[in-house]
Amino acid sequence: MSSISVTGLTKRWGSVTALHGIDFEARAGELVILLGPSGCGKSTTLRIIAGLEEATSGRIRFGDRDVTALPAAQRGIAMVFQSYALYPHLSVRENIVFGLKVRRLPAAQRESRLERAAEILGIGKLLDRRPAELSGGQKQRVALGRAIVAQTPICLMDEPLSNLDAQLRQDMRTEIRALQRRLGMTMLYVTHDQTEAMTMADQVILMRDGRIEQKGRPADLYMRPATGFVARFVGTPPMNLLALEGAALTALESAVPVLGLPPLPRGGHLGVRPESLRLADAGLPALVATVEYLGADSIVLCEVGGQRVAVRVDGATDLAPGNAVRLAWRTEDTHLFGPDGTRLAPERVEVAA
Amino acid sequence: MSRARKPLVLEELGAWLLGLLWVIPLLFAVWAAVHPPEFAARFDPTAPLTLDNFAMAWERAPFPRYFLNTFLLVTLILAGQFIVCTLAAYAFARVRFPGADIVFALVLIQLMITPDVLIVENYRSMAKLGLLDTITGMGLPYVASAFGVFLLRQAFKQVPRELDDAAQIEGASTLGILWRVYVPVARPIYVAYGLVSVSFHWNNFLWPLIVTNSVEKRPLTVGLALFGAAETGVDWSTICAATLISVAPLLIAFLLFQRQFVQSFIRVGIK
Amino acid sequence: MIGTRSRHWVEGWLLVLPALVLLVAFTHWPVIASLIDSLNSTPRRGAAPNFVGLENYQRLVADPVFAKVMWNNAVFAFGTIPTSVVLALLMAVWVNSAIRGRAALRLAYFTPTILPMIAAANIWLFFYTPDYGLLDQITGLFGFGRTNWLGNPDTVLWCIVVMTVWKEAGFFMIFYLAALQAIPPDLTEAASLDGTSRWYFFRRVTLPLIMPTTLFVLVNAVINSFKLVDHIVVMTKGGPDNASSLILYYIYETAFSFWDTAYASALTMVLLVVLALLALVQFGVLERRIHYR
Amino acid sequence: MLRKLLMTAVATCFASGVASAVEVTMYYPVSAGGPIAQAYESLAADFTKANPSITIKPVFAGNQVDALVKAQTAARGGNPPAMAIIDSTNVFTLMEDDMIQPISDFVKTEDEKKMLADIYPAFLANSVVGDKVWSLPFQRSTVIMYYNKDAFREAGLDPEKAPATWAEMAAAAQKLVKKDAQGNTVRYGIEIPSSQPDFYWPFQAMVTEAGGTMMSADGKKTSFDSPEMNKSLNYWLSLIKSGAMPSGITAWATVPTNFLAGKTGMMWHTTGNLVRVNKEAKFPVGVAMLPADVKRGTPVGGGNIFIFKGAPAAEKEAAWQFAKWLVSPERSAEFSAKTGYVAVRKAAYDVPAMKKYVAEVPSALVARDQLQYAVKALSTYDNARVHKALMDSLQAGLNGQMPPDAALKKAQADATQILKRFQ
Repeated sequence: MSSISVTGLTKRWGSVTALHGIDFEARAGELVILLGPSGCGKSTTLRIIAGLEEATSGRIRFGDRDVTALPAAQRGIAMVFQSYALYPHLSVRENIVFGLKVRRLPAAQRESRLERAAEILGIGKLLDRRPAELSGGQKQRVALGRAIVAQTPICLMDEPLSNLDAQLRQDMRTEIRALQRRLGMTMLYVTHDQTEAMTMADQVILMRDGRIEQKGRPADLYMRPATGFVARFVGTPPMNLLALEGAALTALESAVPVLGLPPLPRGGHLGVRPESLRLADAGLPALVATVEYLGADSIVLCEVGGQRVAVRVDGATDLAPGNAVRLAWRTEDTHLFGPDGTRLAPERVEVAA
Repeated sequence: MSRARKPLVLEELGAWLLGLLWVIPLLFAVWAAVHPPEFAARFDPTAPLTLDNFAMAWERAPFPRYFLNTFLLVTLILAGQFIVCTLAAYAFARVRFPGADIVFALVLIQLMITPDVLIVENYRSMAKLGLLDTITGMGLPYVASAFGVFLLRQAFKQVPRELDDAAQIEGASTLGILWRVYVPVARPIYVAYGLVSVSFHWNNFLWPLIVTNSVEKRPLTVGLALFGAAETGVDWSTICAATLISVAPLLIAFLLFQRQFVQSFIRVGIK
Repeated sequence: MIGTRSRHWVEGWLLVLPALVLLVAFTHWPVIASLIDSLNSTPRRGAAPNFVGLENYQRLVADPVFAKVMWNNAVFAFGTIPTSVVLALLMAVWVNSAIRGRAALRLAYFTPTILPMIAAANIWLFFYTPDYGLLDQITGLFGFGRTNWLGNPDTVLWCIVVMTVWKEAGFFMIFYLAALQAIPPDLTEAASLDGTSRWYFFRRVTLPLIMPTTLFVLVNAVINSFKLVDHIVVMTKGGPDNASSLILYYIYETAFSFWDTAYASALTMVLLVVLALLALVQFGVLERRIHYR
Repeated sequence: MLRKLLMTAVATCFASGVASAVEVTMYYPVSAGGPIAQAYESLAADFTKANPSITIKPVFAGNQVDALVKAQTAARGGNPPAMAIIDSTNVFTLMEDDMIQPISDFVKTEDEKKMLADIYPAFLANSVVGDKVWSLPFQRSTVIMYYNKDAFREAGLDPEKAPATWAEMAAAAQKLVKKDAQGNTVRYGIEIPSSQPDFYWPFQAMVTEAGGTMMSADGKKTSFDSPEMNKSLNYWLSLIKSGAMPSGITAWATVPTNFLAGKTGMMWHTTGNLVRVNKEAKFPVGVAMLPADVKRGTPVGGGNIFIFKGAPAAEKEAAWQFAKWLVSPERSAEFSAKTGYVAVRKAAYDVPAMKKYVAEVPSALVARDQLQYAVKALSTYDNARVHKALMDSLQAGLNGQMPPDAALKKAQADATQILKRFQ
């Protein structure tokens, strides 16, 4: 087992800076997810850690080993790629043991590792097929098998599930998480899908524009988003962020006494999650715009002072567009963000109150 | 192919007429080769068949030696091209290095200015290198083929980068990756390029003519040209037989693997 | 410690090095050397080459044989290329249709392509021989007398042209075949629903779609016409009176029969300029439109 | 490792066993039908049998021009053949390029001097430049006239009496022409090759017969626009115009084929074709000296033995041994009998085998007897270019692209230009 520690990682391509000093640590045996929209630098970070790209500055340590200058081959890692990167000319079996052959592992050992991986993943019957003859899910398993047989303490995953359909993706999430625990790997996992991050990670590192926006346990990001960006990125549907200006501000300020809201930072945002909102007799006045029925619940899209607010209600609702409603929520479910987008600490909010 | 359209009868006739025109010269050569010389130009269906012309041609020139030389030449060139072009193509497709664009432009120059037109200076260079009248001298100018570099570079660019990454992580060296990943994935291109290259160099004439002096090095084309050198007064039947002997291997290979040949030419041609 | 980037740096150069060395030795250097040699006199016994400036080029301008071979090359190019391109297109259309004996036809059309030029030249030499040759036999059937096809300056170049068309049309057919097969079938289907006539469809849809192929084939054909002289060596040696000599053959003759290397270098430079101009056409005008890159 | 050692051992043994062996590469041309290649192969083998320390490797190098080019190419590449049989007219070119070693350098003993003296002087004409002999005649020939005796009879000509003058030949040729119902010629009266690179040769025969010469003895001047040249070209053209000779360029190789097929009644060709023609003709063949205009005449032709300067001394010496052996009366007689080329030694005709041969084939003597009228072949500096300049113009004249005198003037102007730097 090995920890991963990244300090001051920057990457520039010519005049463009892709990473501005990334620092984080993954403890041994942890599953850490690098989350963020495309272009945020998460994949670049992963590739630098893998040794596929060179950092402009910064250090990378695996345990107490400084690997910054080592080529990928010598870093002792396994990696699963978005496209699975299966060699099209090799059978499943040859694909899985490719790295072992390259590293001149004795045949007997190769065979036993292969057997074990095939058993774990249930792909024993596929071993003689070519990648072209496999379904997406099967390819995914083969790619995992390749990572398993490497028996490296660190495994890197680059959006490994993004090419699968929804159902399969859900199954694989659980499976990968179980596998990671079972094999005791330290896993660094890149995704743009917050659900994966929330369900799988020990630690989530949310990135934006080459910077870490927030890192912490999934619950931390959900409960105490450090910025408006985090707030909107984590959770579905995303948190409502009401710009504190114009008609919405007037409406909110009128509701302050009813809802027991802290003082509102003008020019900032007030955030409240759809699931925290309820329809009440008193509260923020809103007009229903549309209703989306999802089965177990419905999302009621309302308008407050010209801004959209989503409300999650249980089951079906008989609200219709044009109905006037009032929205209420608990004081502690209020998130406030300053004009620069950063969270205004609740302490401050309370003190201000 | 159900969607292929049906040609008009007139077109069909035209197509067949043209086809006939196209094979006549070859049939003519075959006729001359399998009949006694006095029937070379007389199309008498009762003319006796004979293999004497082939025997005569075979006896008058060291064809086995010529075949061997051509075979060695083609093999040397092909092996050299595969190695040299593969390395360069990989660098151009996947390695970032300063000056890559300039070097690539320098390579592309050879697409137009092939060694075929630089006979005067290349002859001089070969003389200085002591490579006149050697198979190496005949093949060397063609080894670094811009066409090959270009073609393989295109093929390599289509190999997903992630395969390269994956192999790197699994511990393969650059050459290892090239050999274990890129070359196998680009195999169809190699086959196609190989066929085209072999056809070209099997048939190449002017440069081998200039470089070779001895029977030991002379390839088939040069041997055939000398054989047919008009002054010798060799009769047409024998020349036709010799011509057929020379083209036989390639022609037979072509007839057997027609599809692959045509596909290869298409594949290589349109890249 | 060497970082990953600098490893790639060196590696890139190491990988292209063999190719680059060979290219410099056998393509780039010869071009430069030709230029240098063309500005000097031919070294003779005991006399080192000396700088003569443009003298060789002045000779070239005054050399009627040079004018003749350039003209011949132009005639050769304009004689072979349009014919072989049109024939190639016809062949491709036929071979791409549901014609009877399609495979056999394709074979017939393509076979000349894989024959060595030398072999083809041998066969055609016989073909053209007065009296015995098939050509004379056929014309004889129509009551024409013996024609000295290759011995007459008025016919010799055309004989070479015909033979070259025979040799190359099948090669170009392949490219057209590929292009035709790449035309989306729904276009044909849509057209047949519209009731478009075949000729109209061919002219307005097929022809524009295969235009890039045509340009590609044209440029290649022009280049070939400057590079291929094997058949001249076998069939005519450029004669009679240079009536069938082409620029590359003249270079060969000047360099390896007359051993006037300086003049041969000047001729080579002319050929290189022609090829460079063609390269500009190909890369400048055509690159964006066809398969390159 | 072991294998390597073993191989070294074997190699050493082998090398020491034949330590004194010298291999001599000899290029030779073939420009006439018949068993010339075989003749060289068997001569080489016989020589090695007699001289085990020397191996001769004959290399067929194409026609006369090809053989020259190959030898030059090899010599310039620093790896010349020790010897080559090359058209004797190239002596100036090879001298100028410093490629050859004079034969005089090798001639030391009295026997060797006697050998030179025994060679027909006409054959030596192209060898001697200044006070040195630069090449040794061997595969030598003259132009002779072959005629079809059956055709002569058919045309009402005396098959035992060949035309002896230009006028007689023109008249005979006219009579020999045969046409079919459509008026197409099925048999010409005479064919003379007019293709490059040999065309100058039969043409020079005409010029000689007309009493002219083509070049100065030092190879630096030509006289292509002389009246005799004009007369010759006009005579040639008159043969074409009368329909007795095919128009256009008639290839060197086609002429014997046509003759053998009965498509021409007479031909001018090298004596080197004699054996083939005698063997393959299905009709009685007559052989005669070329007809005279103001006199009889022919240039000598064919290949001489050149020894290349750049070859190792041992090989050159071995080549000299082989050359002498080839030119011995017995061998030159053998080669002559096998091919039709003229034996270069007078003594060769005293060899019993040769006596027997000429008794059977008296026509073998025609070319030799014609030697008394023979002149040296057109040979100048920058020989290939001068030859080509002449033949290009002659072809233009023959094909009617230029009037004869203009064509010859152009030839002379071109040649003067080429030879300018040697003046």
